[in-house]
Amino acid sequence: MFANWPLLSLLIWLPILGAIPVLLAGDKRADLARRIALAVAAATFLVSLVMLSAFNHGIADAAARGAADPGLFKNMQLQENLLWIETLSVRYHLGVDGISVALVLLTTFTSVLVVILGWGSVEKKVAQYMAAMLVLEGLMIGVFCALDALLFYVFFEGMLIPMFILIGVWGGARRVYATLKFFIYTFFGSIFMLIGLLYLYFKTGTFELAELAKVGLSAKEQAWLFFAFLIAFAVKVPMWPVHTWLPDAHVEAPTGGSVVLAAIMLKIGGYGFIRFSLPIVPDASMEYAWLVIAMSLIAVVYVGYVALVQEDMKKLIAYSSIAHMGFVTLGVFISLALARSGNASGAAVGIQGAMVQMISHGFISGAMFASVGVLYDRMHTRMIRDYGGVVNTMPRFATLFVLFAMANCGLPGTSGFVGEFWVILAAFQHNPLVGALAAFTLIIGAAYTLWLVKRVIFGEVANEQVAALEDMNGRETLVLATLAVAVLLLGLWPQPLGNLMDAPIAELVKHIVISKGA
Amino acid sequence: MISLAHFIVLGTILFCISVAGIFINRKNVIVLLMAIELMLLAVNMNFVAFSRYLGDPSGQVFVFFILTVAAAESAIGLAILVVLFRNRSTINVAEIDSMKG
Amino acid sequence: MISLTDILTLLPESFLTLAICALLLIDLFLKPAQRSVTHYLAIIVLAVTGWLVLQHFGEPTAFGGMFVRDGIAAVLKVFVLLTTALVFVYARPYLRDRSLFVGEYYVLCLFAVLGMMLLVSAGNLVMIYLGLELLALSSYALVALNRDSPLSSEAAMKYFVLGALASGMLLYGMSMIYGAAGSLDLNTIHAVAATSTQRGLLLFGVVFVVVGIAFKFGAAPFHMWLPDVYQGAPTAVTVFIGSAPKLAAFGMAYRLLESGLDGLGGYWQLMLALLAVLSLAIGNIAAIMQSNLKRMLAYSTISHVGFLFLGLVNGQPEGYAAAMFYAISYALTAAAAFGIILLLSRAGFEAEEISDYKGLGQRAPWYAFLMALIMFSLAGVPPLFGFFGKLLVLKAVAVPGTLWLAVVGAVFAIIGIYYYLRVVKVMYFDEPDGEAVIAGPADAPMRAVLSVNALALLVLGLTWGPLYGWCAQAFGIVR
Amino acid sequence: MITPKLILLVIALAPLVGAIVAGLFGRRVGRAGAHTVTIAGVAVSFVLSCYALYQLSTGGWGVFNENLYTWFEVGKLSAHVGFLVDRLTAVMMVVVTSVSLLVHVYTIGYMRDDPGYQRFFSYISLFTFSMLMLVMSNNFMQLFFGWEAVGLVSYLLIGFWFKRPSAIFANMKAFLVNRVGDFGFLLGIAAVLFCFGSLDYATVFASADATLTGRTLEIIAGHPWQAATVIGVLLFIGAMGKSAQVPLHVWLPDSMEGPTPISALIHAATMVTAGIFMVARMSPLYELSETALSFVLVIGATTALFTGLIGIVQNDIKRVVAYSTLSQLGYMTVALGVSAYSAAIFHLMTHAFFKALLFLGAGSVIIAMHHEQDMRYMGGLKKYMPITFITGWIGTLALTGFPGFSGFFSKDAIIEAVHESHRFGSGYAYFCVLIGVFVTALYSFRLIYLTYHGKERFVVEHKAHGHGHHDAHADAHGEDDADDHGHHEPGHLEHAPHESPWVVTLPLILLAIPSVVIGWLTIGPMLFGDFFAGAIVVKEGGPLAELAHEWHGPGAMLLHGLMGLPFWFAVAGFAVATYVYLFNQAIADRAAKLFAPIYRLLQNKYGIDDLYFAIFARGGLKLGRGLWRGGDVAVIDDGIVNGSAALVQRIAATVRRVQSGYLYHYAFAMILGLIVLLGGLWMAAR
Repeated sequence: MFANWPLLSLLIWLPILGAIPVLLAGDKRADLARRIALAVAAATFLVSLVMLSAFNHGIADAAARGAADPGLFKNMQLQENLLWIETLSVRYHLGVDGISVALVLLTTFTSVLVVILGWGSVEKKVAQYMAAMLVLEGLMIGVFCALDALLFYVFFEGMLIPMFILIGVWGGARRVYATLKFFIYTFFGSIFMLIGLLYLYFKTGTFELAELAKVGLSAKEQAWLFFAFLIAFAVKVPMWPVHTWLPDAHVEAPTGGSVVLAAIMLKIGGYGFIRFSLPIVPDASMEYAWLVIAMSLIAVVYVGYVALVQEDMKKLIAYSSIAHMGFVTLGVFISLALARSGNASGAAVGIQGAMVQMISHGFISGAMFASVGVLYDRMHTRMIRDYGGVVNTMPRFATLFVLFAMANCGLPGTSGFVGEFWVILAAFQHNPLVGALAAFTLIIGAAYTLWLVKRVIFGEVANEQVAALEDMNGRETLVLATLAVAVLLLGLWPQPLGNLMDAPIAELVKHIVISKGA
Repeated sequence: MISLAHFIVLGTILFCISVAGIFINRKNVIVLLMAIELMLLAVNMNFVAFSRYLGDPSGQVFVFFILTVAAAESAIGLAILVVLFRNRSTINVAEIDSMKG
Repeated sequence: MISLTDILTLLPESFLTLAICALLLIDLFLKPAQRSVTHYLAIIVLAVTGWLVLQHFGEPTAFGGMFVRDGIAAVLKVFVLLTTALVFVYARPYLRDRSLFVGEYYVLCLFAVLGMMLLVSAGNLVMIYLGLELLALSSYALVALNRDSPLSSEAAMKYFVLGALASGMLLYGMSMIYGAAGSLDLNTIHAVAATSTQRGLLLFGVVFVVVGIAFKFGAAPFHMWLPDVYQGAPTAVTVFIGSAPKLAAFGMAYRLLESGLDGLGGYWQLMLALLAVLSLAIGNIAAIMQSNLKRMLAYSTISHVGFLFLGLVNGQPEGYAAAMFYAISYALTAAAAFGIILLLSRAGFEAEEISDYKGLGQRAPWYAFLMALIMFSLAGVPPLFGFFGKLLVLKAVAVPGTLWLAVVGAVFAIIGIYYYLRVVKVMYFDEPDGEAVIAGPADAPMRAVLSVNALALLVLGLTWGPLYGWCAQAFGIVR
Repeated sequence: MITPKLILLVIALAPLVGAIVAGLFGRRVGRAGAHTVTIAGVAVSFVLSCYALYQLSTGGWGVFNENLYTWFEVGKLSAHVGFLVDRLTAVMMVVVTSVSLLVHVYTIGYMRDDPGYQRFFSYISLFTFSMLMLVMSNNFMQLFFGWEAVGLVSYLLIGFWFKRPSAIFANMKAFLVNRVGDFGFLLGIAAVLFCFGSLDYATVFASADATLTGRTLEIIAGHPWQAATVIGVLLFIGAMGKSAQVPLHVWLPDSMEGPTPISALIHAATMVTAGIFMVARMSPLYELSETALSFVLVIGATTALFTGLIGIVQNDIKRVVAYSTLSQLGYMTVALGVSAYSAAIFHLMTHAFFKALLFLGAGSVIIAMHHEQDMRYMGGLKKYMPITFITGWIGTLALTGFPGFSGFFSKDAIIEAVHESHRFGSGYAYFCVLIGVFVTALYSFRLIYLTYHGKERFVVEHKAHGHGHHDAHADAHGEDDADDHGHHEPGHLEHAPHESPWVVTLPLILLAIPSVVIGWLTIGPMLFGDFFAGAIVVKEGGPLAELAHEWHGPGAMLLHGLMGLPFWFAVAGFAVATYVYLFNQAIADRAAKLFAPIYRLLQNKYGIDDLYFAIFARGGLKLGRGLWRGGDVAVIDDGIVNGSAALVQRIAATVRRVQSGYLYHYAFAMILGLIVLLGGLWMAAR
């Protein structure tokens, strides 16, 4: 029944407009603001569930079998297609396939938790904080729903503003440096993508992704476009060596900001690779796959080692995020290589792995940052050396934290395992050595995570601050427990997510094997 | 026999002198105003010469406009000069640098 | 022979002229207390003129092609008038506060507007010159409006001298073109430029013309006057010369280069490209170091001119439409930006140092928010208005051949981001020092209009289609 | 309707239920509730496992192989949870559940006053579940699941007393070393998938021959390696981690930081044998690669001998047993290496019983000695704790392979098999295992004598120390009053040691029985019958087949054993131990001085631990710091990112100076611009 509602617009604009009443409530009436924000976030989450119910796997499957309208982006569902700028035929074109649905759900889900988290941890300018969060949520959903490149770009860039404010206003000591670095870094990345899109517009006269996916491009054009996209998305993911903004941003950002940043924003990079690089410039992507693969492996190994020596919990987790996101890019481009070498099944495995990794990393890194936030709210320090023996005073927290840590080392049964495992399998099929290097995360990942656990959670009570800690309150427990459930559920029952994404991935794989050299 | 070229060259020379007057002179603002007048005259010279050569009167009409505007221009210029002197009690170009960077 | 239709075609301008004279006389008989009458009359005059501009009567040209009345002129005029109206609203409290609230301000501004209107619909070199000078002379006087301010008079003097130099060069170029084309009429020149085989003289002229245009825009390296004038002039005047004239300059450039010298496009496009790169570089880089907001905005203007030139470089209707759109978006944004300064300033406190904005987010959340919108718009961050101007000009050059220009533009846009963000940073991330609230003299209409103006940047960002459609249509683009 | 499927499900899930109840609702159900429910769960699965084994061995059931749950399906590839239960599996299930059950009971006494009582029960039940999932799996995916799950539980249990620095170091070390193994294991699985396109045992084994013969993989471009070898070695690396084979053995001794019950259950009887089981399970693959098997053989032999040697110089009672475990695991691996898989499994089984017995006995001693684990402060305990003493002897005899005891049959079979084998490295292996027998006897009896015999080397001081009843809950002090024991000078007890409560001794007795008889009863069918037919595949002419020819029942083997080399080696070891440690202690010290270098070498375990620590731990940190400070901070951030920013700033400063404020400079700039344009035009025009 909902299938012909403007659900996606609702998803995008509900939080953005919902920010207005939150602001009107004002920082003076913080509690009211919080309640409204929670209501809006929850409502959005509900709408996203409605979207899920309205989403028809049938069509997708038909598409996968080629029964439905062939061609990438043609089988998007819940489409809304309005003319935005008629003179340039720029369209307000929204639509979702399994991939977007998954990411939208992740966004709405996380946002609710973030709002709840902000309940206690944010004291000053509550209304503005919540409003920024909601606006951010809407824009991120927009990114995942946009089928028009310009629309995508608008959302893609628009996100920077609320995030900039979030880090800058509610951030830590070096917040100004961090947030400026974040903004300029990302802006730097995306502006070249804009030029690439404009060039594509010059070629096609439209920003429609479906059209862009079809247009033939010479090898040289593809190479230029590929790097334009690469720099944009590599910064967002972030990939080595354009990753240095992330640790700073994470360290300074407020807990909620870190969670959103890690759980959702980074995914947009991987999403971009799947939506832009592969479909639009498959040949160039193939030609430079080695580069991306190399960068991803460096991310896994090099960044893994860097994470090992961090003294700041958030920094450590930030670096581990980079390492884990390395698997996403790795999976995507491995799959491209596999698909081109005729191993469609392997390719599917790789991209599935990348996607599952994205979602799972959303849960895990979100949970990790939330946990650090829980500690930070009590001790107001992120330094590992200030902790120790937390388990003695916060057993419930410790249990969950160890669970998340294990998920972070990719322990089977947790979501962390699924994606990495598939990607490693795929990578091995591409080249055993690459597989081996990727699998190195088993060791290094476990090393930095468990060492963190050892120093923070276990051991004798380190100092009287730790001794004074009291365990999580209901709100925190709720958030972390929910995430724990998510982590385990996805780890033990990933099939639904797989079914959701099967069809679009099959389509994508079909698409990218076809060279579009013109 | 004086050809068109001579006039143009003369105009050009006058123009260059005036330009030089503007950026070489570091003493007096008045000189700047004079240089500007000179520049306009150089231009007028060109217009008249061309119009005569082309046998087209519009050029000379333009000259009249320019002369009028020039008058207005120098009036405003002198007015500003006065104001400046009142405020700074100097019209030395080298001392008018309170805004920079 | 002058006919009635000529007058009819010129009706808006004629009306404006008469209205100004009338206003001048009326103002004589007003006591200082009643100055507001002038204020409102001036705004009414602008409104009526605008209405007249939008009416369809008279011929496309008048006085044998001296005066052109086409869509382009209409669009530009409307926005010149609109911007000026905004300026009047923003300026009044400021002027009042500093006993600068005099009729001359309005009269001079209106004369400048008249000059601009003539300039944008000029069909002949003489017309261009007259329009230009009318605008220029009024501006000189305006800058010097505050007779007791050393800075103002210094700025005025610099502006005057350099302006005169520039118009001298322009004239010199015109004389060359006249000599080569044998006519002052732009259409004739167009024909000659398109056909003539030996172009030496013509090209020689073109260079000077381009210099004249560049100066009016304030493109590097003819930008030197701009920072000093912006800083020196009373903010109420800066807001005027910082906004509307950019539109007029675009009109002038279009008339001279497109209507007149289209045939030599290859050459002047090259020059404009060079100037664009220079302006982008100098504007953005120099702005980083500024501590004075007005000065910073001056440098940002220079960089924006660089972007605008990208549109002109393209030399196609799309390019011009983009450039015009850019000029409009810039004029509106700049008006709002200076408007905020005016709002926060009061006698003895100009609010033009960036540090004056510390903690504005707490002291005046609403205006801080508006200022943030303005800054992000200037920086070109979607979904704000400014972004789409950049988008269009970049689109104009993002084609094989000039792609490198797009890249250069992008790179400098990144550098540019920094100093706009700095303002936001100061407003939101820094704690306020000194007085808690800023009690500007701003009156209700100003606050309201300013809010609308700033919010428009957001709204237009989402609904800029019709506006661009209008521009495109003016240049005969139909899709 | 009671189907095999249902029964197997119950077997697997019963412990899980117990674990969940004890873990999540520990507070509500209380201590009694916790141990009742968990023991019930394990008991159920033990009984049913026995039933399953019975059904399978009597042919009541066929081999059960079914997928129960599809975990993930993508493309051609699908991963399931499923059971493959044949006799091999059944044997493992019985071993696991039985030992686990006894350990559960034992724990009641051992952990009596420990605050983490429920947590502990929940863990060991969870472990039982994971271990069952591991052995019952019918595909590599689930194998890996169980593999990691037992690793996790072992991590949690070693670090059970999370206040002890040594414990939380040991558990991290254990996990990481295991991860190194898993690294290889995972790649092995990837290789299997790559070659077979499936993860199901059935499919893989069925097509093993066809797929792998002649197939090569290029790990390093230009070096094609036999696929079978690659897979075999990679998988075995995993086994090396779990089953603590040299050089990945370092974690096992440290794992003794955990409570003794889990040392018995996890680090002696079951988990560490997972690797052995895995290789046996994969026999169809290993049979295809001589190289891989030789690799296995050599590693196993090395482990068998050299870890045993360390055992001789250890003074901590638990560590001695730990090292003996290492060396026994070596024996099993050797058996695998000569493709005497069933012998390995056989030894695995017997070892599970007598090693669990020894550990629990050690635990009992530790209780009595009041948490004193150093044998130098023990001695003469036989009169205080007869049951522990007797069962200890039984265990030791079994371990040293005294004719008739279970260990004798399994170990002898292995040695014979090695003797028979002609595989590369078998010579070396034969040497190792023979010496190993001597070493085993030496350290085992040394332990016995130092602990139970000789004069008491501890002092009992009766001070009215308000110490409650601390004896029964050994390491519990680690929890509540660590400091209380901190100031204890070694060998001083509040009151005389005495026999442990029945919950502790009962398991000892119950374990002693199979330690004695199991070998005699089962060797026939298991080794020389076709008990494992179908489950374990051996190419023609495997050593066991050779032995089968001269197999005339256990009695004959017993007699034959009496004149076999191993027996006399064992006797020698016994003799030396008896002389040195029972009659003439002094010799030991003199020997230590005499062979000081060797002694020291053994003391610090060939320096391997220190080496690893230096290279991997410190080296890793150094590398990380280098990459961070050097790469991220210095080059990328300060160099490129902030560097470019600074550059722009510097340029800006210059540009600023150009704006001098002087009119004539401004004018000059304009003229300059004009000239440049003119010049440019002039160039363009020409």
